[in-house]
Amino acid sequence: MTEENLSTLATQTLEVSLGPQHPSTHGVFRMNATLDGETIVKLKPVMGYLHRNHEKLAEDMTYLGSMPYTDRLDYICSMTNNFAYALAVEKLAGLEVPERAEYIRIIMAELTRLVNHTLLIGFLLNDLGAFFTPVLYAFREREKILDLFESVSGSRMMCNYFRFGGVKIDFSPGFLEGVKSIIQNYPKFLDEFEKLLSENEILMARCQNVGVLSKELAISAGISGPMLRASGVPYDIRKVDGYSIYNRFNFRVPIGEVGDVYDRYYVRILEMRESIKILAQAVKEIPEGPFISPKGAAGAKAPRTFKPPKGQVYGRIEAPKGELGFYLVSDGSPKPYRYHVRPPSFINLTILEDMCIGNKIADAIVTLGSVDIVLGEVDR
Amino acid sequence: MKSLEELKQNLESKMPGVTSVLEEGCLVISKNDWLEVAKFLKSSPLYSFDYLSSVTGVDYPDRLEAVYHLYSIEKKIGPLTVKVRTDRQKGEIPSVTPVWRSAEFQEREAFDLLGIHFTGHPDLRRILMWEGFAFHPLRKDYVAEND
Amino acid sequence: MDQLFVNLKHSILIFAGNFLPEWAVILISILISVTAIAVFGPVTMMYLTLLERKFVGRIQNRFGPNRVGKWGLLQPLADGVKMLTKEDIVPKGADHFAHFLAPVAIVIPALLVFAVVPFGRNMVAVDLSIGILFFLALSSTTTIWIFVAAWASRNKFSLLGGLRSVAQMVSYEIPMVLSVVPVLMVVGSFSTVAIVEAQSGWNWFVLTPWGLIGFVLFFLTGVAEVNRTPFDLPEGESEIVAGFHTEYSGMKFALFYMAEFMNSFTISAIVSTVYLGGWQGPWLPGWLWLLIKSYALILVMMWFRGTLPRFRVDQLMGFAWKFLLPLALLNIFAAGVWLAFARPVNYLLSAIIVALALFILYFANRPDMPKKRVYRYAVE
Amino acid sequence: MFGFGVLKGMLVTIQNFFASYFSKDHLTTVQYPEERLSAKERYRNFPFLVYDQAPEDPRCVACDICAKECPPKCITIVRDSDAEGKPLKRPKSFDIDYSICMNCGICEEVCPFDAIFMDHEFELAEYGRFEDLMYHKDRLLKPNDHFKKIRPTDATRIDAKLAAKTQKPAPPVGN
Repeated sequence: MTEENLSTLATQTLEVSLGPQHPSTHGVFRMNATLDGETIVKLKPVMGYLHRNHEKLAEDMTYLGSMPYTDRLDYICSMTNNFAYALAVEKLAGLEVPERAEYIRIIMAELTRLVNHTLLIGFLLNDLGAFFTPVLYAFREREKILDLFESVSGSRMMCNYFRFGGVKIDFSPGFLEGVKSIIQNYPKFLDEFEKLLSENEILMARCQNVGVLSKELAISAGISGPMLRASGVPYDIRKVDGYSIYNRFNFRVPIGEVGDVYDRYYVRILEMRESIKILAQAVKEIPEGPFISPKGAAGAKAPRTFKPPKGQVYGRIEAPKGELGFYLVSDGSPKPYRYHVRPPSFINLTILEDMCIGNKIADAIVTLGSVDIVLGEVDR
Repeated sequence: MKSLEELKQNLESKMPGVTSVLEEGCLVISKNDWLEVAKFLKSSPLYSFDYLSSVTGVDYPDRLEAVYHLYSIEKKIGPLTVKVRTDRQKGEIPSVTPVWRSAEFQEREAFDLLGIHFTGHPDLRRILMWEGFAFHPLRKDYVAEND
Repeated sequence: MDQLFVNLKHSILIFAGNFLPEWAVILISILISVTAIAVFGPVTMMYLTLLERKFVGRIQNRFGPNRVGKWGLLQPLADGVKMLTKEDIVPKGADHFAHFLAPVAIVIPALLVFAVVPFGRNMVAVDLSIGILFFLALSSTTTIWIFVAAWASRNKFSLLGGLRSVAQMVSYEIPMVLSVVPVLMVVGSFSTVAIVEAQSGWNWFVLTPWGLIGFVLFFLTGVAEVNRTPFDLPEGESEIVAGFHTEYSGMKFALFYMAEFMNSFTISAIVSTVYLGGWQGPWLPGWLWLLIKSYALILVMMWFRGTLPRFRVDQLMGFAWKFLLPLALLNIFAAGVWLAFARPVNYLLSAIIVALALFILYFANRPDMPKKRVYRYAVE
Repeated sequence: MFGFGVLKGMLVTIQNFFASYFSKDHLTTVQYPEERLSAKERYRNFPFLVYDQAPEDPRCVACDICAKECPPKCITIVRDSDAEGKPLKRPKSFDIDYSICMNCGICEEVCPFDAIFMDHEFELAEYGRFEDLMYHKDRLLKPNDHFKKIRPTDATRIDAKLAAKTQKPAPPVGN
């Protein structure tokens, strides 16, 4: 059937809404797909089902009042959300952070990166059809890290642990031993995970050359995080901005070449191995000393008295999902005048349609899985 | 960042008609020649701001403002903050989606929550609120009806 | 012990014989076989669901169901009650008759195939001279009812699932039939009992070179026939919600579930009959041997379910047409050579042919096989 | 196409299957109602008020700081007043709406009188969402030794601080 007489067959495209109630949209997210048979012709993402207008709430609260709400932005990595918000406010108010607090923050951020990447790979395999086995292995390892978070901050997922100028409270006894055991056992788990997944022919066939993202489109679309590095752009904000004390640690930034789903999967595994290296160095070099600056402690004790000077600031960090930025405008009062969150997963969705057109419906689900979105952060 | 003043001179030398003001570390560009400046910033070999990190809408008592944070990946140049101002009632700002694709969703969000109309945007619809919602919730004078 | 059930039935018939007419005794003997199968079928299905949940549970480092009954043994009863009492929703636009007919009709072939399975020495319900043909014909009718279910429930996802199941069954039917042909050539008869007798005394067909390949082929295509992972595209949970049985609930869904598990039992029973020597085996009674072999194969199917992700539609087709089909044809050739020559030489020759076939097919499919990748790090 | 990668993967899962029978690390399920995980000392669930001797005089002096600082605004306090209407340093009613509270712990941090702490109690299911989950003062008050039992290190530190404060004469503020 050559091309011409194929066109005589009047085919009809199928309008399917991979809707908010769908087993693998990672939350309340909808894709209006127009299908020609199994291949996707058009794909419009629809979001906003989980929109709580976090930014309007923040304008009516003190600076510290929004800290527990940042846990609910990307509810898988609450520590890094706090980290980004705390950094932005410290830049605005010019607060100093003592040495020990900086090391505590790095340890918490890297532990969160491990949690996020492990969980993402588990859910990516769920989208590929592996019946919950990788996810449950990921959960088994994640529980150990969440127990550490609970023993320090009081809550497993909603940690609310960072304060402006440091952290809320010092390590609980036995925390550092817990991190050391994680550093020792996690590479063994990663090897087991790679043995289960990386050379699996079905996974390689399903993920290679699927959802390809070129370098230029990635940069122009503001993609950040492992997705950008998987397309071959060596851009890691921990290296570029060198915020907090990341310059003291030596770690490498893995990059992919093709920029497809398999590259994003493998870049995240290599990133986890680098995070373990950072953790090892941080645990070795952590000094004794105060965990919060006196000015920050006073601000935490009485949030109403914490009034940053008039002005604006844009602070950003390398969150596990990408560049998480906070744009704050302060008018001198204890409440921010404008509080804006630059969510990585929201912006990484811009080119979901470009990656899915021409692929099958199964690939669209896998590509969405590899973009690593969390609806709390997309909809805010 | 080499320096904002030097960038300002470069800008004025390359494009005579442009009036830009430096205000506490940000470059304020008038809205009708913002698109040309955007193209210049992206294509100029000296700066090549190819990475638009974030677009934010801000509602001030007398004006609506769109704040752009630009980075250059090759030259690893830090944030350049550009502000474009428009009036509160009929807020029109030329959209930069043709220049940087990352502005597409963020401009739609600024339109949805603050009501800044980005002319030239390929698909300016509400992105977070539902279509029938008639207000812009992030405006200071928005009163939520207690349903 | 071996003839336990046969003697039991025999004694019942003798007892009934002395006060019932001739035709009634024959009727009773048929009834006994029918009730045996009608009870054995659903009971295996119920306890297979439990076995699957416990086995896959343990793979995922968790307990399976252990709350209902001692080790969760009453869980199938609880599921049955739940399925019976659940509301049976029929979508508004659905074609009511077809929506009702499909689940009922899909159980018929699943039950009928039990007639041909030789459970033990002269313990086969109906010793058909065309046993294997009967099995192959029936197992391909399930496709029709899956498509009827998909079409009748007037739902885009189930439509996609139905079309996928038609494509999958058609392309896996041919390698399945061809993989049984060598056994029929060697035995010379279709009857399952004859096939098992031909394998008496440790010369099971799986121990011959062509038999090994035939066993793997028949088992893989059997798994595809039953829509189990990694070929479970018709009900791809993560892509098209639940495929053809999206709009089924309550007892109708239980019927689909029962058909799937009974099919998987009969497939493993037939595979073990044809290639693993049915009830042949030392020490233990015959019928016990068949149960052990088929349960071992079912455990392998569940092991697949706990590990492997799902194929994509085009890869599924490619694998069947470009790998399984030519391998099955070459396998027939190898079996022919095995038949033609004397004892020691024919093993060698057919082994060479089979190895050659695998080698050629591996390199023929090399281009579209996924490649391993090497990742580099960003240089500062 | 079926190469050794798939077989290696299956080897991993079967190893996990057998490991789940032998090593504790490979079977981490806790059978909840029968076995229970011990709560970590710093675990924080919903807040509760502390009283030293009698529930009538809690440590709380109704200064309303926690109500102002609570992000979701779920604390409402009414100050008590004696016979002729002079306000007293005691709450007449202290309500926390447990259905709104997100146990963030900010009230505990900002309370200058160490009167409110986060509890370890998490089995709080109720039938009514509005009236049953609105905890009034009587249900919120718990003795100090309950606080000592669930959080020993903080309790000893705070008791020492309070004991030190009572040694030196209390500032002559009306009570």
